[in-house]
Amino acid sequence: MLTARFADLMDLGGLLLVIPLMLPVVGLLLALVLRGRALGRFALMLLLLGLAAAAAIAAAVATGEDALHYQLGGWAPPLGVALKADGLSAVMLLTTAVVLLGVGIYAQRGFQVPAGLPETRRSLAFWTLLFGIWGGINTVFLGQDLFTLFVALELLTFSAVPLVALDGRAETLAAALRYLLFALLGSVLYLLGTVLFYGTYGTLDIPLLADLIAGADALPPAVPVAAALMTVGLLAKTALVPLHLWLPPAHAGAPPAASAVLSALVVKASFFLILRIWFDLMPALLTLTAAQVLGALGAAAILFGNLVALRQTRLKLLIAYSTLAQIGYLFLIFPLAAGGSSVALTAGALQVVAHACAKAAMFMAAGLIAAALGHDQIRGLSGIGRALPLTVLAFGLGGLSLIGLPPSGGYLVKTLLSAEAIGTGQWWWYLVVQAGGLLTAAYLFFVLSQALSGPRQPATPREHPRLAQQLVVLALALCALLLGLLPLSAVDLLEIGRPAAADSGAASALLADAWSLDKLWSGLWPVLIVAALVMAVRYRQQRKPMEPEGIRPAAAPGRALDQLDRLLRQWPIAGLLLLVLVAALVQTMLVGR
Amino acid sequence: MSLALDLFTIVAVTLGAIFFLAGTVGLLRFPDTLTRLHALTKADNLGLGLVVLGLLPQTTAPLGWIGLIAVWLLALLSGATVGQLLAEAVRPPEWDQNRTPDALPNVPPNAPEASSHD
Amino acid sequence: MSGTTLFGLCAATLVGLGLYGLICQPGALRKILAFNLIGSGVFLLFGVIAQRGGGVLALAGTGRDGDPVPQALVITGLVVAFAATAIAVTLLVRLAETSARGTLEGDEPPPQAPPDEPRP
Amino acid sequence: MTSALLVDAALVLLVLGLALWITAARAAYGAAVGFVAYGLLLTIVWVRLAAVDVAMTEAALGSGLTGLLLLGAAARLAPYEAAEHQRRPGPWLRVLVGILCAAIAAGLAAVVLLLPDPAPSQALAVAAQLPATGLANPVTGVLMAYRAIDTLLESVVLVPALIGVWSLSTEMAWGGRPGFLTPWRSGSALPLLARVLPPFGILVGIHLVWAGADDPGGKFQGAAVLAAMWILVMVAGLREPPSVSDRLMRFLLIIGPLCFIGIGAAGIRLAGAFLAYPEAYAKPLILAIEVGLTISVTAVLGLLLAGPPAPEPQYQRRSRRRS
Repeated sequence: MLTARFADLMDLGGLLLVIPLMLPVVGLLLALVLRGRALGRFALMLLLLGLAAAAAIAAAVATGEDALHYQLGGWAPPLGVALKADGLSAVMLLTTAVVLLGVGIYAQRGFQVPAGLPETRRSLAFWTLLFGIWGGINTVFLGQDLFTLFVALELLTFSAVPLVALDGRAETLAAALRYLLFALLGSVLYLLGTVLFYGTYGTLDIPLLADLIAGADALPPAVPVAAALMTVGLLAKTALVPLHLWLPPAHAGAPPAASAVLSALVVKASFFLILRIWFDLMPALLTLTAAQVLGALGAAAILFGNLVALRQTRLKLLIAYSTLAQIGYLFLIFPLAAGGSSVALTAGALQVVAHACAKAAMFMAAGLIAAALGHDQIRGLSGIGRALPLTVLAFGLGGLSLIGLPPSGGYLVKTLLSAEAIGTGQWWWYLVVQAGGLLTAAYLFFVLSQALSGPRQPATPREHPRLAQQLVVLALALCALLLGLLPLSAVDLLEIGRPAAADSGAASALLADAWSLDKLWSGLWPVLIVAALVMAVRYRQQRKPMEPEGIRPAAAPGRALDQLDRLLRQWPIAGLLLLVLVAALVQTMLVGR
Repeated sequence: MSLALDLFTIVAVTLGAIFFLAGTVGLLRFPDTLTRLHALTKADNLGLGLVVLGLLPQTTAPLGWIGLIAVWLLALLSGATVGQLLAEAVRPPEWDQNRTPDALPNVPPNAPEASSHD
Repeated sequence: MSGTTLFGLCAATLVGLGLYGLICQPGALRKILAFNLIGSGVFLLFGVIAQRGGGVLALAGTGRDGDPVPQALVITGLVVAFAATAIAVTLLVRLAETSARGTLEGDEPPPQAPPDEPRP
Repeated sequence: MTSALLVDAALVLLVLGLALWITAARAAYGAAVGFVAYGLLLTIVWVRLAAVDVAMTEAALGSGLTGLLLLGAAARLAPYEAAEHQRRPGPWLRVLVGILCAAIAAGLAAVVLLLPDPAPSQALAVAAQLPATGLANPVTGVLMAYRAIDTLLESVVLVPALIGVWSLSTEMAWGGRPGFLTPWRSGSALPLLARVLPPFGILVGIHLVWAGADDPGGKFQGAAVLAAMWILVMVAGLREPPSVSDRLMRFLLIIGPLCFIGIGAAGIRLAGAFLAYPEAYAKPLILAIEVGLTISVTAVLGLLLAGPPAPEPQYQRRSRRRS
């Protein structure tokens, strides 16, 4: 019966795209009226329906070998708004549905309504805002009109900001306000770019604009300026390194279920729009030096984010800085895609999927550990390995995917990025990718060695998490870890609906021979060396008394790094860097024309 | 006939503008808030009344007139209310009616009877 | 140099002024005001383009002025900007009540004492 | 022609002067007052740009309700303002940011000057297909028919904004009444205004919604006026703001968007596409949606201004402090 239901769901064709748009919105509205106790189950039921719809869309796109289109209200694009689900957005919808289902199951316990009360602030706020985030993200993945995407981004931001301050502590309120103001600065710059596009071409529909821009021989100056403003606005919302001031306190301060959604999904929505602008709207941008600027920022993010993560003493802040680093990988694809090959874009999409699953699992695992221990100091993690074996295992597996060890999704991404870097002769990106993997391995093994070391205090957790929570965290971590075992046709799904790239199918070819033994070993031995190094450092530390700092206790560069991070996270400095970035991108885009 | 109406409009609107000018000069020149309130609420409302009166011939018959007069009445209502609220906010304490007479320091004899009844 | 172009230049100046206020003003309420300035500047640009686009209509003799699409976008944008200001102001008032300050700085996590993590 | 240019130039100078005042004023309260005046001047600029619908929205929402929010916040944050000044960034940093902002503004001005003057516009396409929607006001046609998804998403965006404001209260305060609009302490002027003005305001609000189909007006402008009247009544202390867990208020909040989605979904069957209206009774359907949206947007705007639920009734706390 289910397959019949699934079949007629698929032959809805374009109308199928309306379901992921309207399901979360209806859920958001009904959750407001529904009495608190049934809210959690109602949310789970809708999340399951959403997963089915996303799967149907992916199946329809895969079988139809073409993107799904739908004109809302029946009006043709220049006047009306169109929806489109190509391979890329279908995979993103599927990832969002899977991660949100995991978070929904995980949050059943934390946000349930106690028996006596009809409703509580935390449960109503969490579930309605979760629906808001889901609705915003689905619209970002499906929308084809620049202004509709702006409203979707605002729906996403207004749903994400209150989640950061859900606990009401003073520093989370400050983190939420800083996140909101910086995100608003980003969306205003995005809107500025939108108005310039409309002023130049009279339409806001991405395919139409792309044809007009491709057709025009000499682009008016308004177009590169608009693209630069929109890109910087979206960089501010994606928290790429010079503009990352709001991410660490916001993601570390939020409740675990919320920080999982924030890190895994919310940050990726604005990145997805950068993909739409650079790959769909103005592919000519990729060949300019502006793409190198984005690549350089990505490399800086990888190195800086990982190094500062090494310095962290709190588990959640460590994971937040690791998010900064992993976002850096997403921006390496711009310089690598200059040659017009679709491999880089496939690598970017795989990185989004792998990081979403792994990071959601790690944040939720950290939440369980913090609840069990009462704090999330890395120094105090000893003994948790025995108390919560499943959770620590999930945390480790998620970390392995971030490092990029086979058979994880991260390994696929590193293989594609390295092959593309060598192929296009930009070997320095290859070095950055490998260095990032090793640094990630360093702090992950440090955390794991702490967690698995002997129990300093009795391992009776203050509050034992439910088995369902641990299992869902493990499931998400396994999703990230076993992404490499997916059939290669799933990788080709990403290229459906894209303009016919010169080497379509090259990505799956590269991945096919990624499993040869020497490749596996060449990826593994550096990580083993780093593991040995960390063990040595841990052993030396155990004999000496405890130092508050992270791994390198008294290293001068460590403190300098902390000061640099604190400097970069001051509001005026970040604002200045944003303006410098706007000037740099405009200059490179105008000159490069 | 229309010349007379246009002439009437010019005269009335100019008079209105003069009253606005008087109100603004009052705002700038008067010493404290209470006197400035007088200048604003009195002069500007009369000025607006004259301008509305002057514009009446220029608009279409019933609806235009009703619209303009409604603008004027609303301005009167909001001016009066805001005047009251501002006056309450800045009213000097010695005008409180329930204070004993000898406690009133050098209050000018013709101080207005404060109608406070909170 | 028509009036519409004048408003376009005014909009560009507003955006520059608002950006300066948003970055340099220490008080968070002043940043919210600056954000509203930039927003009104951007919407003014929409209006300038709507007015310029409207000329086509005047030629077509329908008498209605301005291109309705940017005007509709501005109305939607104004409501979204109001919602943003409402959340930002409420967050700021709550922040001021709990930690007695109206600025964004000083948000380092509490000192190393392990925070008592509430339930996940 | 030059007299029109002079008026525009004077208007622009006034607007920029007020914008400078808002950025440079010492006290946040002065800047907020300047912002309200700035909003009203912008309304005149929008009338000069022949966008009357936008002028109304700017006046009611942009300067009116936003001004009320900012004035309330400025009053509450006044005690913390002294500490702000020594947190100002260093002079060199301010100069650098100033130069960069000036460069961006100059670049933007140059780009605006280079934009094609008869800008490419969809005015003709909108005018051509407007009869199909049964409306005469093209802006309402764009909002309700061509780009109906934007209006739907935007009326939905207000719900998480409200949930965000409500979630900023304490756990024990949940179920209480919003506390930002503390009633005015004394005097009879405000209660009088709150008894005389609302009937007139409600009439104007409803007229705006009804006239929106054919003439400038519409649901957001009407909802803003109706919300202003509701807030006036609450500030004057005649009515208490509804408690957060009041079921009727929750239903009113979602009636508009749900009605929009319902009619949109019916459009799949009747008019072949989601958010499409069957040509025969497009106008009544659109008006039904507009009425529903007006109710919901009025409720949301009023509650956004009423603020998060307060632990115990505000006026008792205020009266205790005063006596």
